[in-house]
Amino acid sequence: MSAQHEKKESAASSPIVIVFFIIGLAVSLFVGWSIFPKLLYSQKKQPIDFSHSIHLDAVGDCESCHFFREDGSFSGIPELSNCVECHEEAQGEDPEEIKLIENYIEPNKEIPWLVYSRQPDCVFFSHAAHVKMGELECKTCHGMIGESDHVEIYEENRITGYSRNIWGKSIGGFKSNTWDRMKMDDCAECHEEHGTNQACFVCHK
Amino acid sequence: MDSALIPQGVKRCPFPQFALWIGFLSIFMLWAVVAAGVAWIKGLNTTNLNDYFGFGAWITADLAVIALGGGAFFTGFMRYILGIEDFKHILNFAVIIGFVCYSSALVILGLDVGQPLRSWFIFWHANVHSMLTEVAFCISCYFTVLTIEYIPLVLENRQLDKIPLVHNFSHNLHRIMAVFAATGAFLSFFHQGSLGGTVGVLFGRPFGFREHFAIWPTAFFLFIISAMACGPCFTILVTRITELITRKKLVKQNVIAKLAKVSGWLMVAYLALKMIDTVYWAMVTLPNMGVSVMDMYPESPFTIWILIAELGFCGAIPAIILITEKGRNNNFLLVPATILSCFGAILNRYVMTVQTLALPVLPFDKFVNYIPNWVEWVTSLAPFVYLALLISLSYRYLPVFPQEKELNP
Amino acid sequence: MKEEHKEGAHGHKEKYKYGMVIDLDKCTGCGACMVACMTENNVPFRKDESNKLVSTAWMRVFKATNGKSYPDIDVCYFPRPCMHCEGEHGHAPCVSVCPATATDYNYETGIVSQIYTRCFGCRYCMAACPYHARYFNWWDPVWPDKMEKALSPDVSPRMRGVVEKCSFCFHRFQRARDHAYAEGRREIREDEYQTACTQACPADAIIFGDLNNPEHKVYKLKKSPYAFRLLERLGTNPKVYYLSTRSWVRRAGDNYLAGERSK
Amino acid sequence: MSLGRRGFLQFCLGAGAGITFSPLPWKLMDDISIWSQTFRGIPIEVPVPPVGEVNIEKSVCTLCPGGCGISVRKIKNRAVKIEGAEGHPINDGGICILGVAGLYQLYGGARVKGPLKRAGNRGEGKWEEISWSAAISEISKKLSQIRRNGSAHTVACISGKDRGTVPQLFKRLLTAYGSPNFISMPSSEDTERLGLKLMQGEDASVGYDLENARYILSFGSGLIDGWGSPVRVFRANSAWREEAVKGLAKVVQIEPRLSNTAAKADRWVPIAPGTEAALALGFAHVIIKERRYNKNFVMNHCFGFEDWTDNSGKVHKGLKRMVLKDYSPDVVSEITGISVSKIVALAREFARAKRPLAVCGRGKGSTPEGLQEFMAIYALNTLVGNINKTGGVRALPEVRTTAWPGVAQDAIAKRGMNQPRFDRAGTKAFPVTESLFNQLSGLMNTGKGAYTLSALLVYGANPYYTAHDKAAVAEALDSIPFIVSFSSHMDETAQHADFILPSHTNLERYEDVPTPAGLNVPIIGLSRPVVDPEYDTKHVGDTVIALGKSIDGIADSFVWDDYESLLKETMGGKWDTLIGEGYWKDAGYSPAAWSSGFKTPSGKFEFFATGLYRAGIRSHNDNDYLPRYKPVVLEGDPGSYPLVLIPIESTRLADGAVANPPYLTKTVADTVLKNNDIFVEVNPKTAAAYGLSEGAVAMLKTPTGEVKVRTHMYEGVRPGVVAIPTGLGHSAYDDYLSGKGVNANEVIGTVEDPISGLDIAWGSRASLVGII
Amino acid sequence: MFPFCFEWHWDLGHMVFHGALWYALSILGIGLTYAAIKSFIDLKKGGHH
Repeated sequence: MSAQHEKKESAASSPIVIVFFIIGLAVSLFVGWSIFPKLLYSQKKQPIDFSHSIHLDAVGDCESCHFFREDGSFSGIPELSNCVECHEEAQGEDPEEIKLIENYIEPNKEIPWLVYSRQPDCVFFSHAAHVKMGELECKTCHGMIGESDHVEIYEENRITGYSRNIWGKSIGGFKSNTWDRMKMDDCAECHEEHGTNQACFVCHK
Repeated sequence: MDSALIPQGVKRCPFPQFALWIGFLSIFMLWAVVAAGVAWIKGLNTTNLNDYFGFGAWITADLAVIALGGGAFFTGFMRYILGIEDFKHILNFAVIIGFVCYSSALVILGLDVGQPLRSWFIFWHANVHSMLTEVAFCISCYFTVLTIEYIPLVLENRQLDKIPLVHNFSHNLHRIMAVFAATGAFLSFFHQGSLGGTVGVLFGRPFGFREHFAIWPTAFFLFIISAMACGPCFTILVTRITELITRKKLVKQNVIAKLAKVSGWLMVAYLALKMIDTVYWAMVTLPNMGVSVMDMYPESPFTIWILIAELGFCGAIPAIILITEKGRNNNFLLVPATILSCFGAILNRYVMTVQTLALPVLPFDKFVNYIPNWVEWVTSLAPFVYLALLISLSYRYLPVFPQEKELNP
Repeated sequence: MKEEHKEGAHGHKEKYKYGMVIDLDKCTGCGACMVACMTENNVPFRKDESNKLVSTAWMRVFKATNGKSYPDIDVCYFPRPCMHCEGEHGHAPCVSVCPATATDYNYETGIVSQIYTRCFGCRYCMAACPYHARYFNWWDPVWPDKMEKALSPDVSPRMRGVVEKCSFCFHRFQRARDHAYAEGRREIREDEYQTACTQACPADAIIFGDLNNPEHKVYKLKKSPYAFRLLERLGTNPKVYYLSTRSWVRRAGDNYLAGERSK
Repeated sequence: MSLGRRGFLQFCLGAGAGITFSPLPWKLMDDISIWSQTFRGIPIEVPVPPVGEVNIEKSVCTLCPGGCGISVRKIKNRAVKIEGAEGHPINDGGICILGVAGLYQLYGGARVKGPLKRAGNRGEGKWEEISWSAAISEISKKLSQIRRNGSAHTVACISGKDRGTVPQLFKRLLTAYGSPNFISMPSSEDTERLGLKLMQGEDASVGYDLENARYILSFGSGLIDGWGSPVRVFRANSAWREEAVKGLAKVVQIEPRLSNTAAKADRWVPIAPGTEAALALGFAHVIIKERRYNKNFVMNHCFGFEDWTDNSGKVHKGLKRMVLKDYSPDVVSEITGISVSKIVALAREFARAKRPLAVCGRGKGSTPEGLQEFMAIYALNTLVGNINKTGGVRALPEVRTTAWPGVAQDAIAKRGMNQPRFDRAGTKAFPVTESLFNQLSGLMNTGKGAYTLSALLVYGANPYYTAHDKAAVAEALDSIPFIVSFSSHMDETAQHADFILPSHTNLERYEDVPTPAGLNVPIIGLSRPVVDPEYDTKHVGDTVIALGKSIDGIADSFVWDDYESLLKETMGGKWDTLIGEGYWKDAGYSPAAWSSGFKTPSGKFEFFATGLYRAGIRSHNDNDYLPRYKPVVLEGDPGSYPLVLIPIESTRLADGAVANPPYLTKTVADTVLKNNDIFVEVNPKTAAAYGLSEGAVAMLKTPTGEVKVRTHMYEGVRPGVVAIPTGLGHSAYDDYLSGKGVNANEVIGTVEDPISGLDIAWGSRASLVGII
Repeated sequence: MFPFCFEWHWDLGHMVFHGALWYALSILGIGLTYAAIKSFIDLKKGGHH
């Protein structure tokens, strides 16, 4: 090796080069934590800006709209017929309510709600087991949605097609509340804690 | 044209001739790539596999190439762990063969699964009780070892070696190669065994099932020994073929003879154990399941002749040749013996997989046969073309045979 | 009353042990169980299903003969669902070999599960199963015209390249359990959980229930002198029992050496 | 090394480190992993069935005449599963293979999606879509024109069955229009009703009390191969099996092939094909000779057992004399190939048994048997006195419903109705028969018909496929210039129609289901709409009413607004029960006591069918009025056709007007169908004699036609017999059915029963020649 | 594969299997890292073999 080479080698280890490392680190961290989630999720607005809090005040509990059927199955998101029960005629002047009546109730079209908690087809989830038998509260999994005034933007993962709420709003996948994430690990964690059956078929179909 | 890349002091054929040869091999490889593409894109309905023969040519090929590639780990084991220095003259070559065999095995395994994109589940969601998990882990780890063993050889290429860092790296790898070799040997012993175990544990399949020692079925141990026996044979065979094609002596006869001798005695040991195993299986295991040994050899091609061919023609005969001094030193006996031994290994792997599945276990079930289709044939035979390709390239550009200069002054 | 939560030898909680008894004297080989199963479990069909080696039928009806010549020949049909082998302590032939834990023995129900999204199609389980109860999806499932409308949401349709098999209609267990939970019960009654084939069988040849529960029909039937299981000698410990008063049929259920006596 | 290169390297290192500590690779890995489980957005994405509220709808299956109750599981508006209705008197929760696959009839292929008018040549498959109103107006215009021309009687209707409101509506349409030519597709029920009318004097169908019978002598009836109401027979069979273990029941199956029924029976009697009547009379011989018959019943309630003298003083032969003379076990053994000792033993067993029952109707009963053959087998029941007894036979009357207002016939209608039926049923040739589909092709193809037919309506039938001697039938029907099909599916007949007015499928419509063949109690089932119509189809009843209202001069007979109100009105007081339960059962029904007599002229059960004489059938041979065995003379000489071909009817192949759904085809063994090749069964001995091996390709030739088949060796077939599966060989429908195998009806010709004129071909002479 | 995975059990099978696996992987990893670092150091030292 030539002497010139040797010189450059020493220059290479100088702090200037470290700057490149730091730049690389900073750029990639920024891309990974900030730009990537924006690219990964598409933003979709719900058809109607629904206020849970107003409705909760009016009807009193979750189960009035999200009810169990006689066979033990869970109704999930209410159908249009539930809305019609109260909103056959406009009750006020809220533009969202007018939207509901004009766009859905009058043409008798189901509202294409985007479901934050929709799981893949391979998942079997029994509300009866958790709510009726396990006596879990709605918020344990669904959080404070019942108290919200507006429905949040639905963020759809462009690769999987599932809502961001499944992986959790935190792109790092960290969680501080039980309702922050809805991944298999979260189910397993709770089942483990409660000594519930861990066999695959319990949660899969 | 490419003389700058060719190791110093050796003679190689003119480049156009070489290019023609490589081109010829590449056509075959391309065919195999097309076949693999068909299977991957259109799915496994493009093969002749079916619900009765979930395993077929591909698993046979997998098991066979891994057995034949056993020369790498076993030569390395003898060179580094047992310290038999002679084998360093053939170790490079054994490593190349091993590398080809294991990379082929991984590709074929990738072909053989229905959802290749999910094949990493075998690691991520591993079921530690499954022999296949063990196989997958060990093969991929051992493939890493082989890559590590192969890299220094690549780096010894005349031009690469000129780069100081590369030179250092290859040197340092060489220095600790014994550690890698030891790890590789450890892994190899296990997965060769586990391959036998995959079939040996199938207690629903009387043909394949074997009684257990500790947690392993006897097939586990038999597979290890048979791989140790036939691996070196394949190394010898490929060496002889390379010598034939290059019209050069590349490895000294004493090295070959030593390897042949080891292989021969291992074959003897294998045959003895296999006999005991077979007799026990026939006399104890099978009757307990309500079947007789002749029930296991019902219809062509699975008649008792397949057993005689495996243990007699492809077992006892080569073993006798290899353990006799005259036999292993006479090329006209040695080469056929290695061929028979390798064929025996392939036959054994075929029998253990396909025949195990071919025999109806339900008394009211029908016997059905299975013949691979072109997709399976082409991809299963591709490793041999791939081997020729990689050997051609390595032989031309890398110092594979340490004794070549000495033998071809 | 049934014994609550039996502790198995292996220390797992055994709540139920679901199994089947199939009366081969009643079975007519009509095939209703096969189709009931297919329509219940979203099993697809192709234009040519005559190659039985690649044709999926979780419940498959085998035909056995006594091997005699005219006019002494006799025929018997063997409906073959997944046997949900228990092996020794849940060591079913297929469960122990699955490299990716895609199939699993559930100690609570005795059912061997298969999770399609976990399976990557190595087919080792198929090699392990002596009953050919496991099927590989060689093709992408395609339903003609509007047949997709007939798909049940209780069972996931399977993609190409994975193995599938009978689940004892586990989704019906889930359904029954949900119903029980909604009524505040933990126990599931015998009639609440029945497989599709059992329910459909026009000959009432298939009986399903908890093998551990003395109040269930299967409990008594499995103890019949005419009861046997397929390939019992292999140690698969299956949970499907067969009944036949014909001795050659009982002998056809397992392998015997010439001259050996069968049960 | 330059600073740039170094810097770049450092940058990359930093970027690598940063990326590793960002969610990017891990999240991507997770998402791609999920994607690899759904393949969203690429062609191999699997469907995700939507969830929703579950609804169970009860109905009655009409895919076969069995009348089983079904409960359809629905998710919102999608029907996802058909199950047997628990507690239904016919099937109590069980369901047959065809019924459970019924959703394919609704959602599957080959549906006719709206009214079609032929655009190209007949059968070319070119159609023009047309509106319902235009279609009905065009058809009624055409029919009005025919009517105006004075040829109303040349319009015919082929219906799958003749009972129930829909067939009756068609019949009414023709009556008002002026045509006597309402033709229903034949089945063994036709012969049985005829026989019952003659012997017991009742217009009823035979009810077999299978559930309570304990010794079942089946003369080739495929009891568990789809005979009668299949699920009901399966259940009865299971009861027999339970009793048989205790030695309390026994089933004897008399059949040339070891069918599933034979395999499940306690004894299989492999008989020479077509000689069942001889065996029955052989049994009668033993029973009479050994005086094992029920003396009370035979002596006090039967006519024609002993010789008798008519008003003119002529002595007529009775059953006893004829049987003792003609049907000794030696003779019968010669005919049937069954040993004398076996005949005697079986006869004794039958006579001695508690609640014995002889059953007839070959296979599924889709082909009528000879009238005298039925009488012979039925006579066995009479001899042992199990008529109107538990576990015996009985005449089951039609359930009474509200009668429709009379048809307002104008002069044209009256003139038309006075014309003889084209098929000669009820004419001098065949005075006792109601409908003779099988006569059509002969009369039309030879031009011997009394007139030519100018229009044809087809509903619930697929004669282009299901009729024996398919080619002749196709030739005959093709000569009718105007054909209207009411089929829901593009079947073979619809393919040859000029108009298709598609009707709703069974899951989309109301319909009453009359008592199925062979049932032991009178019952009506109600099939009702479970889902909204999938396509632009219409209830066939509504279509007929619409036609009736728009054809000139007959509107007065069609006063109903729609079919539903008609049905409601017809069912009257039963409607509420039908809606609630899905069926109405005559709970008070019990068979009449012997003492109340029979409705025959003699007031007794008639072994000697005087009804035939009264209907105008004159013969000097008394045997022609008695139960007897008259060999069916099959076409072709035994030299060129040394083998006998018989059909194999199985539950796994629907061979009637309802085509086989793919789920059923999937269950068919590869020894029946492999790729597109059909397998015929032959005994290995027969195969060896003709040099055929397993799977060998051969030509199956009969006087009717020849088809390419493969051979399957089966020890369960009588040597000298070839057995061919039915239900395959469709040329219509979709790729899941069309082109698979061959249609057995291509090689089975017709054989006319001398008295009834019905086609009683149970097989054919045949040869099997290997193709090298 | 990792102790934090859902399927992980602290039983003998997992410990033996994964023990062996991680042992082998560590040796390979450490060996390679060692060789790489050593090469750099050698290079810096100007060592030339």
